[in-house]
Formats: sequence, C-alpha cells, structure tokens
Amino acid sequence: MHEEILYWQALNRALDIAMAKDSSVFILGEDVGLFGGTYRVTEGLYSKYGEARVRDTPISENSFTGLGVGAAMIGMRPVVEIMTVNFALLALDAIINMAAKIPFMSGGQYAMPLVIRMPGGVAKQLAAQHSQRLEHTMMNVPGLRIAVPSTPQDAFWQFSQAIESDDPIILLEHELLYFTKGVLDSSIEALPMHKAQVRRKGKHLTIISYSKHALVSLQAAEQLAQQGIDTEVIDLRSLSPIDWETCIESIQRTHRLIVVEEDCKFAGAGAEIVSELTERCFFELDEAPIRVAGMNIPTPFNAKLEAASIPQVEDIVAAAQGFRLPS
Amino acid sequence: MHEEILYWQALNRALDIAMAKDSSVFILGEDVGLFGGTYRVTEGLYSKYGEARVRDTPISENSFTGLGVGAAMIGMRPVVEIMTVNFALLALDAIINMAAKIPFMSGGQYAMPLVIRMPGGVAKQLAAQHSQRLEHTMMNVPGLRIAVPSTPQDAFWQFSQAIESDDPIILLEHELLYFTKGVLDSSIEALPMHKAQVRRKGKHLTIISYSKHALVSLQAAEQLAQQGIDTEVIDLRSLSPIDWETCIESIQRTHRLIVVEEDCKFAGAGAEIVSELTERCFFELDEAPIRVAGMNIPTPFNAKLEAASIPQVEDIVAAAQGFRLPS
Amino acid sequence: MEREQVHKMLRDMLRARAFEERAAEEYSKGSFAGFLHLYPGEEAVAVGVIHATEPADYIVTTYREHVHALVRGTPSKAIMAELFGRRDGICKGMGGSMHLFDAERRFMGGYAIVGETYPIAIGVGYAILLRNLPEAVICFFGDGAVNQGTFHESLNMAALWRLPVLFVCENNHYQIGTEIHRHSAQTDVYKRASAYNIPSEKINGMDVLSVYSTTERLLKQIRNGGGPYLLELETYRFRGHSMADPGTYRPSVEVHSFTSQDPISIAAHELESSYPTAEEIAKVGPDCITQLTEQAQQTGHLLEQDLELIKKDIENEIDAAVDFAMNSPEPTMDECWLCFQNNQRAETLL
Amino acid sequence: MEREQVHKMLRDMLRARAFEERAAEEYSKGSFAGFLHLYPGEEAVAVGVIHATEPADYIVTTYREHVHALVRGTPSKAIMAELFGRRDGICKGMGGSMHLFDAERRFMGGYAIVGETYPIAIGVGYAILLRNLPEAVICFFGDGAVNQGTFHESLNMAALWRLPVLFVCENNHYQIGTEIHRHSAQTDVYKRASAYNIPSEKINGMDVLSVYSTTERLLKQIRNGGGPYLLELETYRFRGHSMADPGTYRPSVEVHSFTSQDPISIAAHELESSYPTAEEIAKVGPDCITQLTEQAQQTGHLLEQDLELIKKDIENEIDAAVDFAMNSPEPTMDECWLCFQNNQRAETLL
Ligand SMILES: Cc1ncc(C[n+]2csc(CCOP(=O)(O)OP(=O)(O)O)c2C)c(N)n1
Ligand SMILES: Cc1ncc(C[n+]2csc(CCOP(=O)(O)OP(=O)(O)O)c2C)c(N)n1
Ligand SMILES: [Mg+2]
Ligand SMILES: [Mg+2]
Repeated sequence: MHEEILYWQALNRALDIAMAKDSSVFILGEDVGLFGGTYRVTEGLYSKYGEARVRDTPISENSFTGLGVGAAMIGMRPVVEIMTVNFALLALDAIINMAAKIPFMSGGQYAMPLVIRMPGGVAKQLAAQHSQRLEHTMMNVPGLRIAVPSTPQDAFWQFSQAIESDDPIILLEHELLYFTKGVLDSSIEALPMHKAQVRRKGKHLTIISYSKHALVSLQAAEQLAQQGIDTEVIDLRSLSPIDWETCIESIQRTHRLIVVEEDCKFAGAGAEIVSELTERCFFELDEAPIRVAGMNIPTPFNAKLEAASIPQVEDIVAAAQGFRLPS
Repeated sequence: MHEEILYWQALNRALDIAMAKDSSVFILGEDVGLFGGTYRVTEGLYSKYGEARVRDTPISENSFTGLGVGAAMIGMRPVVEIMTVNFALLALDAIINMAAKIPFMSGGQYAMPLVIRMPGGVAKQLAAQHSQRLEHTMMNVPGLRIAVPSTPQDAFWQFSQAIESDDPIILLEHELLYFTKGVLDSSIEALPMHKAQVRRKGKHLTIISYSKHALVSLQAAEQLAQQGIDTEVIDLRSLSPIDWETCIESIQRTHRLIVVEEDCKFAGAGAEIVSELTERCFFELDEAPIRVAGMNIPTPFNAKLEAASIPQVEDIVAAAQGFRLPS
Repeated sequence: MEREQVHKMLRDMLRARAFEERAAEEYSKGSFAGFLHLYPGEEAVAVGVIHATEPADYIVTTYREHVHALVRGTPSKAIMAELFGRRDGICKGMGGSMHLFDAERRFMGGYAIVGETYPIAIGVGYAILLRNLPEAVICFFGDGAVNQGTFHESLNMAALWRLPVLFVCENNHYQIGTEIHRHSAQTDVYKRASAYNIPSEKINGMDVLSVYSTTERLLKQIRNGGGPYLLELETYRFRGHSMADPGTYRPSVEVHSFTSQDPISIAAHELESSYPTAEEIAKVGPDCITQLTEQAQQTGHLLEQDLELIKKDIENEIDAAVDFAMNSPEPTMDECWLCFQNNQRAETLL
Repeated sequence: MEREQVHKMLRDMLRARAFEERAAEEYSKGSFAGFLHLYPGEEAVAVGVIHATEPADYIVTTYREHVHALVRGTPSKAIMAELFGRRDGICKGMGGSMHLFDAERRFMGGYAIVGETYPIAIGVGYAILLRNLPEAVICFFGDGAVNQGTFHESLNMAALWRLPVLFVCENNHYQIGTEIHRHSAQTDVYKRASAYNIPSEKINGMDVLSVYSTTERLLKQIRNGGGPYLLELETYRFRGHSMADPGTYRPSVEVHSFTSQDPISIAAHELESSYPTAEEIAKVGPDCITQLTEQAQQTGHLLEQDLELIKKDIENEIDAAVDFAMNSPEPTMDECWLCFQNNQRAETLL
C-alpha cells in the first residue's frame, strides 16, 4: 500500500487503526468529537467509535490530561489532544509531576501508556501566546519521550508506536505540517520510534534538525548543492531520546555542524544537541558548531516580523556559507 | 555595615527594606503571613505590614501568580512566593504566557515589576515531586530574567534589585542554602543584577556553575588545588541573561571548561552554557567541554541514591582530573 | 433611561457590527491572517456593560475583544491597524486581533489563553484594594472559560478578600463547537458563584438596556466596597467561533431563533420612533434584516434621518479606519525589540 | 453495626496511631529524612471510609497516606521500609513517605502536589466507565486542596460524565498554618459540590461508625451508576502539618477541644464493654488519654484482655515492621534504573 496522503490524514489513519484493534484506546480533548478536531486529526472517529471513546472535553487542560494519566495507570491507552502546545503550560503538572514520575515513584509498579498530542510552532500570525514550542521544557523531564514527525509516513509510524508503547510519549505536531502531503507506505517496516533519519546524504557539512525545520533545512541543502556545498541533513524524528549515533557518524564524515530549530535559541532544543555533540565529537569538528534558531523574543503578530523571528532557508544557507570548506 | 547573616535573613532584610520604602511592594503566597514563611523568609513581616501586604493565599498557584501579574500591570510591585519550584508547574501559564509576554504584546505599554521567588533543588529526601529544578524551562522564555544567588550577599542584592526592576524576574533559591551563613556588607555597591562573579581565580581550567553548586564547585577547586590543579570558578549569579563576557575571558586564559549543574544533564541549563561558549570560544578550547550534571532520572527518595543522582565534589574533581593539563 | 444614552448605545452597537463585518471582509481579502474571533450577535453585552463603566474602572477581556476596546474608546483606526499588524496599531502590531491593550483607557488586554482574565482581574482588584480607591474591574469570560481552574481559584480569592471585581460571563452557549450542556455539568453559570459565596444573577444579554442598568447598579455597589459579583449574560454569536469555523455544528433553527433576537433590533425598538428602514438595516448585516424590517413595518420610524446620519458616520469611520490601517507602515525589527525591552529603561543588567 | 466490624475498625485505628507515632520516633532518630505528614486525630476518616470499600474499588490519596495504605492492606513492614527508603519498601525506596503506591491493592498512590488526586481519580473512573464495571474510586483530599483548580475541573467532568467517584474531603480545618476561613470563602466544603450538580453531605469525621456506614451506602449507590458524590468529613490533626511544623499557630484550646473528640475513643465507646484501661490507652498517644480514661471510668470495661491482646499484637507488628525496614538493604543504582525503565520492556527505541 503506497499512497499520497496528508499529514493529518496519516495521524487519523493511525488512530483509527489503533482504536479498531484495541478497545482500550480512546481519545479526549477539546472539540475532538462532534467538531472533528481543530486540525481534523479525529475526523470521522466520533461517529465510528462513539462519544465515550472520542471524548469532547471542557477547557480544563490540567485535569483532562491528568484524567489520561489515571486511566493509563489501570491499563487504558488514552490519547490526549491538547488543542495547541501553548495550552500545555496549564497541563504541565499532569505531564511532568504525574505522567513522567508515577512509574518511577511507584517503584515500577505502574506502566504509563499515555500519548499526548500537541500541535504547535509558529504558524501564521497567531501572535505570542499561540506560537510557542515547548520541546526544551519537555526534553528536560526524565521519563518523557518526545516524537517530532515531519512527514506523513513518520506521523503514521510514530503515532502508532506511541500508542503501543507503555511509556508516556509526547507527539509534537507542527501546525504548518497538517496539510503537507507525502507518501504513506504501509508495507514497509516502521523505523524504530526514536531513530534519526538521514534525509539527504552530503559530505561537506551536517545539518541536524527536526519537525518542520527538517524540511526547511532540506530546501536549504538543495540551494547549497547548487553552490557546490554538499550538505547532509539529519531529521532527528525524536527529541528524547536522541539518536546520537546517527549524528556522530555523520559529523565524523563532514566535520561541520549546523543545528536548525524554530525554537528560541537561548536554552532551546539545539543547545542540548550542540552541547552533547561537541562533548562527544570535539576533535572531529573542524569549526565551531552553529545554531540557526529562533530569536529570543516572543513571537510578534506582524507577519514580516514573525517570519524574521524564525529561521528561513536563507538563514541556513548563509550560516553554511560561513564555513571555510575544504576545496 | 558588615555582618554574618543567614541566607534567609538576607532575603528577609531585603524585603523588609523594600516594603518600608515603597508602599507598592507586597508579598503573597502560601503561609507567608501568619506562619512566617516555610523557610522563614517573610518572618516578622505580617505583624509589621499587616495581612493585606503580607498575604496568605489559598493553594491556587496559577491564579495567585496571575494576581501578581495583574497588580504589577497597574504599578504595584508584587513579590510572589511559590512555596517550592515544583508547584510552579501549575503557575507556568501565569509566568510564561502572561508575565513574560504582556509587556511585549501590548507594544510596550505595560511594565511588569513582578518578582517570583521559588525555593527548589534537591534537598533531603523530598522525593521526585519535590526535588525539581526548572531553570531550563524558564531560561527558554524570552522576557523572563532569572537570578540564582548563592550567598547571603547576592541574595540581598539580587532580591533588592529584582524588586526595583520593571521586568518580571524569577528568583531561584536553593533549599539547602537558606541556613548557610555569609557576610552581608551593606556599604559596598551592589554588583549589577546579572553579572557573573569569579569566585576563585585559577589558570588551568574554568568551572562555571551557579546557586548551590557554585559552592560545591569551590570545594572541588580547593581539593584540586592540593593536587596542583589551579581552577577558576565562576558563579553565574544569573541564568538569563548570562554574562558571557566573564565566561569567555576566563576560557581565553584557561582553555578548559567544566559546567556544573544540579539539573538533569539532558537539556538542562548547562546545555545552553556549553553550547554558546563552544560556538564563541571554539578555537580557544584545548579539550572538549564537560558537563557535570544531574542524572537523567526523577530524584529517588532513598538518600544514597538521591545523593548519587546529583554531582558531588568528587564528581567534579574526577572530571577535572580527566583533562590533560599542560605541565 | 435617558433617550440620549440609548441613542449612544445603539450607535455603538451599529459601530461594533460594522467594524466586525469589515474586519471579516479584510481578513477574507488577505489583509491579515491569524485567528479572528468576531462579535456579531453579542453587541449588547459589551455595549451595555462598558457604557456603565467609569473611566477609572478597568476592563479585562478575551481574544474576542475588538468591540470591547471600541466601546471603551480606543479609536477604531488604532484597532484596525492592530488587526493589520501595523506600527500605528494600538499595540504597534505586536499583539494583533487577540491581544488589544490600551493602558490609557485602562483596557487591560485581550487574552488568548482561555481563563487568563480571572487572575489578571483579581490582581488589578487587589491593587485597588491596597490603594483603597473607588474603582472596579470588569472581567469578561465565556461560558467555556468557566471550566478552567483559574475561574475557581480566582473567584475564591476575590470573595475571600472582597475584591472589587464584576465577573461578566458572556454566555453564548458554545465553547467553539461544544455546546454548554456538553461542557458544563451546571449550565446556569451564575449558580456556580455560590460555591464562593459570591452573589450573582443571570439576565438577557440580548437586551442592551437591562444589561446597562444592571451593570450600572452592580458597579456602584462594587465601588462602594460591596465585594465581587457575577453577572451572567445570555447571548449568542451569529458567526462561527472564528473565521476558521463555519459554525456548522449548530442547528440552523437554533441560529435562526437567536438572530430573531438580534440585540441591535432590540435596542432600536427602545428608540421607538427611530426605526431604520429595511435598506438602511441591510447594511448592518444580513442576520437582523428580517427582524428589523418587520419591526420597522409594525411601528414606523420617525428619526429616519438621524439614523441615516449615524449609519453614514459609521461607514465613514470604518472606511477611514481601514484606510489608516492600510497606510500605516509595517513595524521594523528595531521597533519590535524596543517594545520587548521597554521595561529595562536605564537599568544596568550586566 | 456488627460488633465484629467495629472491632476491626478500632483495631485499625489503634494500628494507625501506633504506626504513625513510631514513624515520628524513627524520623526523630534520623532513620530517614524528608517530609513526614502524620495522621493522628484523623484515623476515623481513613478507617471508616476504607473499611467500606471492596477490593475492586480504587483509592487515590495524598502525601498524608500511610494510614490509608495500612488500612487498605499494604503490610506495615512494606510501608515502614518505604519510609526508610529501602529495597523492600512498597515502592522499592523510590517513592518514600509521600508516594506510597500498591497496585495489587488498587492503591493508586500518594500524591505530594496538592490537587493531583482529582484528575487521577476521574481518570480511573473514566476507565471504569468505559469498561462498564461495578467499581468505584475513592478520592481523598484536604480542605486546602479544594482551592486548587483541578478540584473544579475534575468535579465538573466527573459530573458531566457521571463517573463513579466518591470525593472525600478530609477537612482538618488547616492548610498547613492557614485556617479554613482564611483560605476558603465558602467554609462548608460540601456546598461547593452544587456548582457541578454533585450531591454532597458533611458528617462528623471523628465518628468512625457513621463514616463507615455513610461511605458504605454511598459506594453502593456509586457502583450502581449513581454518579459522583462528595462527602465532607470534619476532622482534626493532633500534630503539626508535618514533622517540620510544630503547629504552634493553633490556639491550644482549639487543639484541646478536638483531642477530647479523639476518634479512637469515640470508636472504643461503641464497643461498650471493651474499654481499655488508662494504662493501656497511654500507649496510644497522650492526646486521648484523658477522654478515654473518663469514659472507661464511666462505663466500665469488660473485654480488657481482648484489647490488651490487640495492643500487644499491634506493638509486635510495628516493632517487626521497623526491624524489617532497618534490615532491608538500600536499593542500588541499578535497581533504581530498572524502576525507571520498567515500562520499556522489549521495545526498540532506536
Ligand atoms: C487554555 C485554552 N484552551 C483552549 C483554547 C482554544 N480555544 C480558544 S477559544 C475556545 C472556546 C472558548 O469558549 P468560551 O469561553 O465560551 O468563549 P467564546 O469563544 O464562546 O466567546 C477554545 C477552546 C485556548 N485558547 N486556551
Ligand atoms: C500545589 C502545591 N502547593 C503547595 C504545596 C505545599 N503543601 C503541602 S501540604 C499543604 C497543605 C494542604 O492542606 P490540606 O489540603 O488541607 O491537607 P492537609 O495537609 O491538611 O491534610 C501545602 C500548602 C503542595 N504540596 N502542592
Ligand atoms: Mg462561548
Ligand atoms: Mg487540611
């Protein structure tokens, strides 16, 4: 089975299959049911599985996320949709103090087969309160695993894997990806949940990115190729754990590193990536690693400033051009 | 005036002076009033300034922190005490979506003279839900400033400066520092709020740390000195902004860097420090920078495991010994 | 009630309707993007409440707040320019549709995270308490917002410390696509106030006159130290939740039954002899035409010229606002940083 | 009520008291550190409620939960070893005093962040609903915890979806040092339930018999699909909030008036002919001696030997628990990681 499909449809498909197969899977969140989901991910499921398994909730993020935690403790496999990652700030007690810690604090007595899905990122003029990325916050929480699919295929795989896992898993979905198209091949075996993928082979430098900016990085790589700069692009696919081996192997070949992220540069996800890889590949690096990242400012509403506040293709190209490549 | 004083007393003094001077300063939080504060920081103020200015609150972290935000918008200078940083997970909407963004979103119409104080860190067998450090989470929020005083003098200075500032400022106080003693000299001029301080000069390597672990690092430096390793110790005093210049100047002399933090290593505060300094001092570094940090695990209750989960003096010493120093 | 006051309120409702419909038009044309939540149908709430405020009172509201700002006195051009994200917007283009702030008019902001208005309101109320001033805070929120934890936490504190806050629920029966009986176990919002010993009542939010007079009475009481109060206003939004939402989850008979109660037509009714003609009303928006036309036919309309003048005025005002917005420059990145670092003033950080 | 049942409850109250006093002793000796919140004075709540549960019911509770676990059936030695942070603790030394979990007994945990019990409880309740089983969840919380937003959010959802949850407020009048009238605008906690259309009542939480019979009735109703219920139990803690708190903010006359209602003495009273002697009772704790002695003098005590036996049993049990804890090894870092990664099983991550 090999077909073109939208990102949201891939998520919808994964959920539908999981719900059909396992009656302990249910989804809850604001307007996931009757309304069909803000980004259509739950479309059609309300009529198929009924309101108890596709539950519309009040605006009570901390408690309905916690509801998922409680249900997961006794063997259900809840999927919580937080309408956008920005509202997750209200649910962090449930996510960090409960979901991530209960399995450990109980001495391993409880599993936590919980999935929390959150759209996020800078979309189009949603202003400061609706343009956040919280990956850094979640990364620092031991016990959470974080998937950041950038393609419909990964969205399908990683969502399916997340539902099957007994660990609490956060799925960060970039709002501008829902209506992107890609191939879904259900015949090939899924990559492991947290394995990074080399999206483009190259020999001059390595770009590491994830989610929407993995695609932006690929565009930059194409431009760089035309200038004779052969760029390797790694899509991390997962921010916790991170597949360091794939990154290290690449740096050992290219000796140059750019990390691209939409998140604010200061203490963003890229800080961990650069820091760990520097520690582990210090003598492999010919030049200082570079972070191309969002500005340290709340996202402005104005469209031009908004665009200027996050990395664009040209910013990545310019950073790469700054390297003194061996000729 | 030069006296020996406890850390909590220094905070108490700063607050008392500010409240006496400026009637727009008030403090609120759980048990700050009648009870006198969990760590005694507000002792004596309830009877001195009355219950309206030293306000005991219900257990409603998000809303009483938000109350501080609203009051700050119209010119009050609220000090919010969140009993411990762990409960701040409930108040992050007020801190991140409100306090940090309102001045910007309003186009600069509003100031935000708000101080939020939070005890935190690994103390003594408080278990996973009560041993957290959230510096990384707050660092990634543009608009917040973060002070991490390690001495009574800094506690006094930085708390006083925070109250006077028109920006929202987070004061992270390590729970094991409250009953440490130090000199308070009110005659000398305060260091700027966010300036790092070299606590010990050295030529072989630079240790950068903050809060309680700046003191732990100093102990390690003393041990290293006995082994002929001359260690410079920088106490950052502030995690946002970070005084990079002081750090860079040091690395240019020592060419070796260890960052010590109690926070979990993965995506902790240290990641930003190592990452930025690597980018800026790549060719000054003779060896890979090292993070000596907390383990990526929720804090275990058992005392031995708890201690093993965060850096001890020996861990820092061992890391330093791993360097190939010029002889 | 003074005829003058009714006149002013009708005018503001018409301005509100015209502003919002024009905003929708500009949005559809692509003049700006983002979330756009419009107010048609609910005008009697903002207009009735805000007309009853004093300049010294404070207003805290949500992402559906253009009309609140407009009625409070923020110039329509400053609001429109903000929707366009321009430098002359009330927030210099940094906030946008969901984040209008106007410090000068004590308009404490539009908040886009549901439930944020409560803590802000009690914070302002607490400051008033400490300063011992005869001022009040109006805190707007929707029926869906009632289920956010901050409602509970903040109302408890407001009651404990007798803060001068009027909590105003704009109950339009929907939280996006979720109807009130599917999001709240207690669908009479005002009854929830008893959990905090806060007095409360529910009135018809489509009737601007009773909204106005009730609010006036309550604010007086609050400014005199009467403590917090919760006022539930039943209303309805004619459009979808935002421009992204066609609102198709609502049965058309329901939508119809409410449009027949269009607050603008109700207010116009009070002005007895000043009914607009069907043609005039057509400009206001399609949803109230039938109703207004019927009423106009039944009662006749005397001050036709007056109303015509008002409508003309409003049309000009909104045209001018759009012109102004369109011609206002985009803010630069420098200006953006200035907004961000505005508070640091002369402080030495390092 | 069956004499047998009363007997069992008195026994559990005595065990509870003895366990807690011993825990305090060990803490003072330095056997372990951290926060230690003790239960003396409140025994009738946990004992009365939990004796009315079925094994298939679930319990969710707070950091003040040793007694709840003990009464639910977790062996005292497994609890004591957990307080000591040892490998044989019920959570292998990872959780400690505030985080007892016992999956086998459906004891869903002690939570140290105030307000966390509600969402966990409705989550378990939701699972029961989906599985359509005749089971109930008991959700414990303090009077201070009522002001956390999760109370509001969770009770609304519990009511909306008729979840099988019994919300039990352990109202001991204090949130650490803050008395209830200083933290809650509505001091009758049970009245807050009406905001969610949840039925509720308040009873004397010092009277184990009525706690038991009320709970039994309510749980039956809940298991039969009756929906959520809120039960407020008025009680009192004789000690400070935790070992770090001497509790000096409370007027001594207040403390005295409650100790005279010691739940253990009230329960003993029901056993008419089985009053302990003053000497025997002295071991239970100083706070109830006077009261018990008086009652004993008034009514006589027949089954003295029985009670003596119970006391002896308990003493032995607690001694054994401490011995067990002391001799249990410290967990290793390997074991710690195993607890942490327990859920990954055969999963391939990378
Ligand atoms: C905390 C939070 N959760 C969810 C949302 C998404 N959202 C925006 S408006 C809205 C519905 C609010 O309904 P109501 O309070 O009734 O106000 P109305 O839009 O009807 O005026 C939701 C769910 C949000 N902005 N904030
Ligand atoms: C969210 C949160 N805020 C504050 C605390 C600190 N704290 C621990 S117990 C407590 C008082 C709780 O009072 P109550 O709910 O009445 O329970 P009690 O201790 O009286 O049994 C407080 C404030 C906490 N653990 N969690
Ligand atoms: Mg609504
Ligand atoms: Mg209490």
